[in-house]
Amino acid sequence: MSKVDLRVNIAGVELKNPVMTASGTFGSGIEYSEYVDLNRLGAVVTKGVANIPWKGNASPRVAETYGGMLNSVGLQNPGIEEFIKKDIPFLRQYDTKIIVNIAGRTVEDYCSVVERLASEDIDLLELNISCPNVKEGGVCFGTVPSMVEHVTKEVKKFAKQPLIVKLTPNVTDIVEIAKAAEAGGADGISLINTLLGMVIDIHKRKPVLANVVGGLSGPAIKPVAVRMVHQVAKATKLPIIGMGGIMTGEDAIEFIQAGATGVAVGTANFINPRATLDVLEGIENYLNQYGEEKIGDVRGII
Amino acid sequence: MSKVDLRVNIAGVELKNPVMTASGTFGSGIEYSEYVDLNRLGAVVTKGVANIPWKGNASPRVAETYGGMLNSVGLQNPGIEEFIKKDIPFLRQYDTKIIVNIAGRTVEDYCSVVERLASEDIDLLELNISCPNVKEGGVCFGTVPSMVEHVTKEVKKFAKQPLIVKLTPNVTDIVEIAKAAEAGGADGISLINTLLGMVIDIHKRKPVLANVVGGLSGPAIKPVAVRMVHQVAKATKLPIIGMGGIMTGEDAIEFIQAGATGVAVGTANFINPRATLDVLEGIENYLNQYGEEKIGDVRGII
Amino acid sequence: MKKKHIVEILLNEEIAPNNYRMVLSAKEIVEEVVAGQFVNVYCNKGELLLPRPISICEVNRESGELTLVYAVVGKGTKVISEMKVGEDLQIIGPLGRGFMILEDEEDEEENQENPVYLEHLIIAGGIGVPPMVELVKNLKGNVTVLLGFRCNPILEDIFKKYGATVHVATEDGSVGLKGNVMDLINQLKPKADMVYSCGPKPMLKAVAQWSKKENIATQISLEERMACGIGACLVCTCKIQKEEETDWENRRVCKDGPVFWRDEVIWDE
Amino acid sequence: MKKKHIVEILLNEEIAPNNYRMVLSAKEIVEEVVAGQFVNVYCNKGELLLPRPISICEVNRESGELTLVYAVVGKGTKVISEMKVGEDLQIIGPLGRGFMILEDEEDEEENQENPVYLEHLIIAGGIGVPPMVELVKNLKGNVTVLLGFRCNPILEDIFKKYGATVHVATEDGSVGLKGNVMDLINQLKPKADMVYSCGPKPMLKAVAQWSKKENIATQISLEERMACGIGACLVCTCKIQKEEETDWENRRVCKDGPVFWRDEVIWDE
Ligand SMILES: Cc1cc2nc3c(=O)[nH]c(=O)nc-3n(C[C@H](O)[C@H](O)[C@H](O)COP(=O)(O)OP(=O)(O)OC[C@H]3O[C@@H](n4cnc5c(N)ncnc54)[C@H](O)[C@@H]3O)c2cc1C
Ligand SMILES: Cc1cc2nc3c(=O)[nH]c(=O)nc-3n(C[C@H](O)[C@H](O)[C@H](O)COP(=O)(O)OP(=O)(O)OC[C@H]3O[C@@H](n4cnc5c(N)ncnc54)[C@H](O)[C@@H]3O)c2cc1C
Ligand SMILES: Cc1cc2nc3c(=O)[nH]c(=O)nc-3n(C[C@H](O)[C@H](O)[C@H](O)COP(=O)(O)O)c2cc1C
Ligand SMILES: Cc1cc2nc3c(=O)[nH]c(=O)nc-3n(C[C@H](O)[C@H](O)[C@H](O)COP(=O)(O)O)c2cc1C
Ligand code: FES
Ligand code: FES
Repeated sequence: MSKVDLRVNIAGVELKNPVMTASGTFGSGIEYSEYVDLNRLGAVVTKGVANIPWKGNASPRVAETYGGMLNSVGLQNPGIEEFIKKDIPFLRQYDTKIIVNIAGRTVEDYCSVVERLASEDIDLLELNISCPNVKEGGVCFGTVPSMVEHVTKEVKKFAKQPLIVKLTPNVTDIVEIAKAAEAGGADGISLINTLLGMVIDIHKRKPVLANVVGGLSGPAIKPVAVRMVHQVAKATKLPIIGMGGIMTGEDAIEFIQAGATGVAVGTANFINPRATLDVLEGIENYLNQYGEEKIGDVRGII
Repeated sequence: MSKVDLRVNIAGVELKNPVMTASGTFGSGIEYSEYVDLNRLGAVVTKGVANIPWKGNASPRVAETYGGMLNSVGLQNPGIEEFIKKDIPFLRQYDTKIIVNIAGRTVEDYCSVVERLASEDIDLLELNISCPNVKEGGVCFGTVPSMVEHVTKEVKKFAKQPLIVKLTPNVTDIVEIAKAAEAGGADGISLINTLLGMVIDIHKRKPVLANVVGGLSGPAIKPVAVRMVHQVAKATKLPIIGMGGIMTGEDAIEFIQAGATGVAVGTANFINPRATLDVLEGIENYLNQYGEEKIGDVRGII
Repeated sequence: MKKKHIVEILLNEEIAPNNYRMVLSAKEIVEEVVAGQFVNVYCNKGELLLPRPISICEVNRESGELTLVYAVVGKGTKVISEMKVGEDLQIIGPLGRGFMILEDEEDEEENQENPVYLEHLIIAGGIGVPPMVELVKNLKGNVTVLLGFRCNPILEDIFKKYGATVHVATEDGSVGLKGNVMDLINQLKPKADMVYSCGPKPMLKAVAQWSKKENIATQISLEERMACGIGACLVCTCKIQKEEETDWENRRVCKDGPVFWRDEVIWDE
Repeated sequence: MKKKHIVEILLNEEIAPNNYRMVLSAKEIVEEVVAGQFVNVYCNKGELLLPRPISICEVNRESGELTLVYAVVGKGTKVISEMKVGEDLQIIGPLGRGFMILEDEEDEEENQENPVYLEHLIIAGGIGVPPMVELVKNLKGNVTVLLGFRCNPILEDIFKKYGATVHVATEDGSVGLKGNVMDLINQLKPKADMVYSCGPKPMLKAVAQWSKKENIATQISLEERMACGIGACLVCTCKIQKEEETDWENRRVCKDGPVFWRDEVIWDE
């Protein structure tokens, strides 16, 4: 097997390969490091962190669905100070890039986390704008183009690392949203976050999730994710991190052919703790099978 | 097994039970009548019909996905005249309600089909507003509240049968869309139509569908459908026909508990030609198991 | 009422690399089979919802056995290939419109002294070969069979057993002529009253061009991705010339086909 | 590196209506097991993605056998119950923090003449019973076991075999006392130094109230819906009292539990 060049460049940061973890499914890698050599990953994307600790939603927070799952963790996190104390030093032991996913309830929340991270040794920021904007009556930041542009622009003022904006798929026109992020100064786009869904326990006659609704992830949503990556790749110049149901190297290649530079593995970790490495090896196999020399040669060819 | 009262009333039309077919998955019942006694169905919802014949998209028109499928039939149909000649007389042989699903590229298209149907012996109209509006640059009718209200209002002027408006899930706020349909005078709401998706054949390096993108249906999308039915049931007074991934009676009960009056079975027919009847029997079993006397007693209880 | 049949697997063996022969105990199905029809096979795996269309290779009306021959090309056929003898398989069928056999029994009765049988030419490639077995069994005249494969030929012997003259081409030259069925045609210059063809689209197109030039009536079996398999969902359409018109229409491969007359088919691309 | 293990099923039998005992050949796993830990069982069915957490009922370090006892309550446990002897099962584990056994070997060494063993009281209900088997095997003092079931008791004999005094209650009165474990407690008025409890939430809450009143240290094993099972995804949290604070925090049942001290647990609803 000849050596394929798997390196990718995301907003000026070079990753040894395109495979990363999807935020919230991998913690900061501490638990999965017992199953996976983190040195082999292109990047670890950490669980969303806010300026102060969040308790998240009540349990149950998970419901299984056909080919997928719903979660309603509600962005439980220990707050940025605890995160900086514990998680960054842990990850810095490894030769992998660190992408910190950021949650917030107001523009100021986001800015304060990003400002706090400016002096930290991390590689990229990923802004999760699927959060409710408390000042705008709880409407999701990521669903209104003007809010997307505004929050991106404000956060950029404080950002020392390149800023990836992570989009929610629960919108009429993903291209319009991606363009708003680009106009706000985003250095890259991640997509997709989860689709809003609900499962009812018909025997108990109540929703399975304490929070009633939750985010749908897993292979069930992959066709929606591939479509959105393809649309956004055609409409903006920004590098894209694609995710949504990636279980195998072939799934990852689908996203890359649709135009993604990086790929993130989320729900698949729960089904197979070694999923990230299986995806990586599957990508290598595909490229070898077709005698490709570098991963860039199959990117965005659709 | 005691006899449960399964009758439901949709916009003044009484169905013997809530189980119907999802438009486009069952033709006009001619083919499936070899597998299913149509007399047992609450209603047959026919394939979308336009004012003139449409050829639809090029093949391949189908791609399998994890727990679902994409289709890009593109509303191929023989036009309203042929439909009236052949399909209505066929269905009228059976003791089941006829719901005619209507496609159009302009408001006038829709109106002319509805006007033509005014004198026909059918029970309900289902307006598929997931079609591109050619006069508005191809933007989907169902994604813009003002267009939804306008097309509903115009069509109502010609409608002699109650009008159900069928919504697309590819929107930021389904409640806003449902309210627009209600404001336009809709007598009921069907949801959901398919989610927009894409599948790439990574070996051939091209999209599987000739049309590139298609509509995602099947159990993969059920959580999104249940969530939307629940949201709309809370926000409007209109009766709802719920669909999206219904495979079993338990799935149907989930929609009914979420607030649906009727339920439609689509993709499941392809996996099991008898799916409609299995769903019906599953609903009966559930109600018997809990000693319910009528289906209305479990409707909208979430 | 028709229904989904649950049939027992009697045999499921690899007959060539990645090619399998499956024999099913399917009494209720074999009765009405016409050569060229297919069944829809359900994979019984939660994530793979759609049935797989597989041509009926052969039926035995006495024993009730139905034979399928299939290649493993993707997830569904892989799952099917891993099923074990004794397990149940879910199928619907027979489906579609098979080959027309013009020498019907009335002809024979009318011309009892001197029945006129046709000269038949079967041209099949790869996984288009299996449905031709049942066809050969039902043809009464002389049958010549031209088979093309990438490398490993299948079913050659069975055509011989049923009395056909068989010629094989392989792309790698490992068996028979090195080349494809068009090379066989160019070499053999066959004559016939009726051509039956099934295989990859480029092959079908070439066969159609040749037989049109030779002015031989030709039946062509098409393939398209399917969902319902019974004509209700309209996902499996192909472009067909409308009768008495210059316009075309989309017809269903699963119900109006898979076998069409050559002159109906519009070859795009 | 830890990994997903592929282990052979040695036994999978119904021991009571809808209750199954499964024995696995799992040498690599049994080594490190602590009573009260669990494994995550993958269903290997495409539409059911998440693993099912099942407590370790018993391990045999010599033979490498691992026993699970589970009830069929939904789709996943149904699939697992249909798996056959000889088939492979995918699992990860052992997972979580099991029961603390305070009589450790140092105690024994220090008080060799007169080792002080505790008086143990195990209170378990329904499908909370299985993990108590491995616990009983590892306790040195006197063990009293109170078991509650809706109807069909399971594992009663095995507790006796390992020397415990067993009392059973069934809701339908078919075996033992008619009622639940709280009725057993009211009747027997047991004394103990340590209570271990696992079962449905209302039962755990009642046990906790009683043992608090009696002032007996108590370990409680909680259940919550899970995804990763290893502490990374935060879907399985329960409310836990923060040390030295009036505030609470969400802790992971899969990693910080499933066993918690009674006084840590906050009972909502
Ligand atoms: C009328 C008809 C008769 C056929 N007869 C045979 C036969 O006798 N032997 C045989 O080996 N093959 C036959 N095929 C092709 C066979 O249906 C496909 O090879 C098979 O569906 C592939 O399934 P898969 O899951 O392995 O592939 P995947 O690529 O994983 O399948 C994904 C989806 O695409 C569909 N699909 C993929 N390739 C084809 C194809 N070539 N034609 C139709 N659908 C496809 C599948 O059914 C499935 O829905 C026939 C096809 C048709 C339409
Ligand atoms: C730490 C722990 C130990 C357990 N030990 C045992 C045991 O030894 N024996 C036993 O029979 N059961 C045990 N359970 C409960 C067992 O996990 C569930 O009964 C099982 O997951 C149900 O799966 P299902 O697919 O049959 O049900 P479904 O309702 O179809 O499952 C749907 C989803 O909900 C989850 N789920 C449903 N019920 C529960 C539940 N009670 N707890 C956690 N998740 C649930 C499933 O894992 C799955 O993700 C334990 C649970 C936990 C958390
Ligand atoms: C349990 C869970 C927690 C998640 N938490 C976050 C989060 O904190 N921030 C975020 O941006 N996305 C979060 N996500 C979304 C994932 O990062 C990812 O976008 C989504 O799950 C789709 O990918 P998948 O199908 O591979 O899981 C979470 C997803 C899951 C399943
Ligand atoms: C092959 C196919 C064709 C369809 N055609 C139509 C149509 O003509 N009009 C319409 O309103 N919906 C159409 N739909 C959408 C279905 O009616 C239904 O809303 C959707 O498939 C979700 O239900 P399901 O998951 O049960 O299939 C079609 C769906 C499929 C799969
Ligand atoms: S597959 Fe449904 S019409 Fe042919
Ligand atoms: S199940 Fe993932 S943290 Fe417990």
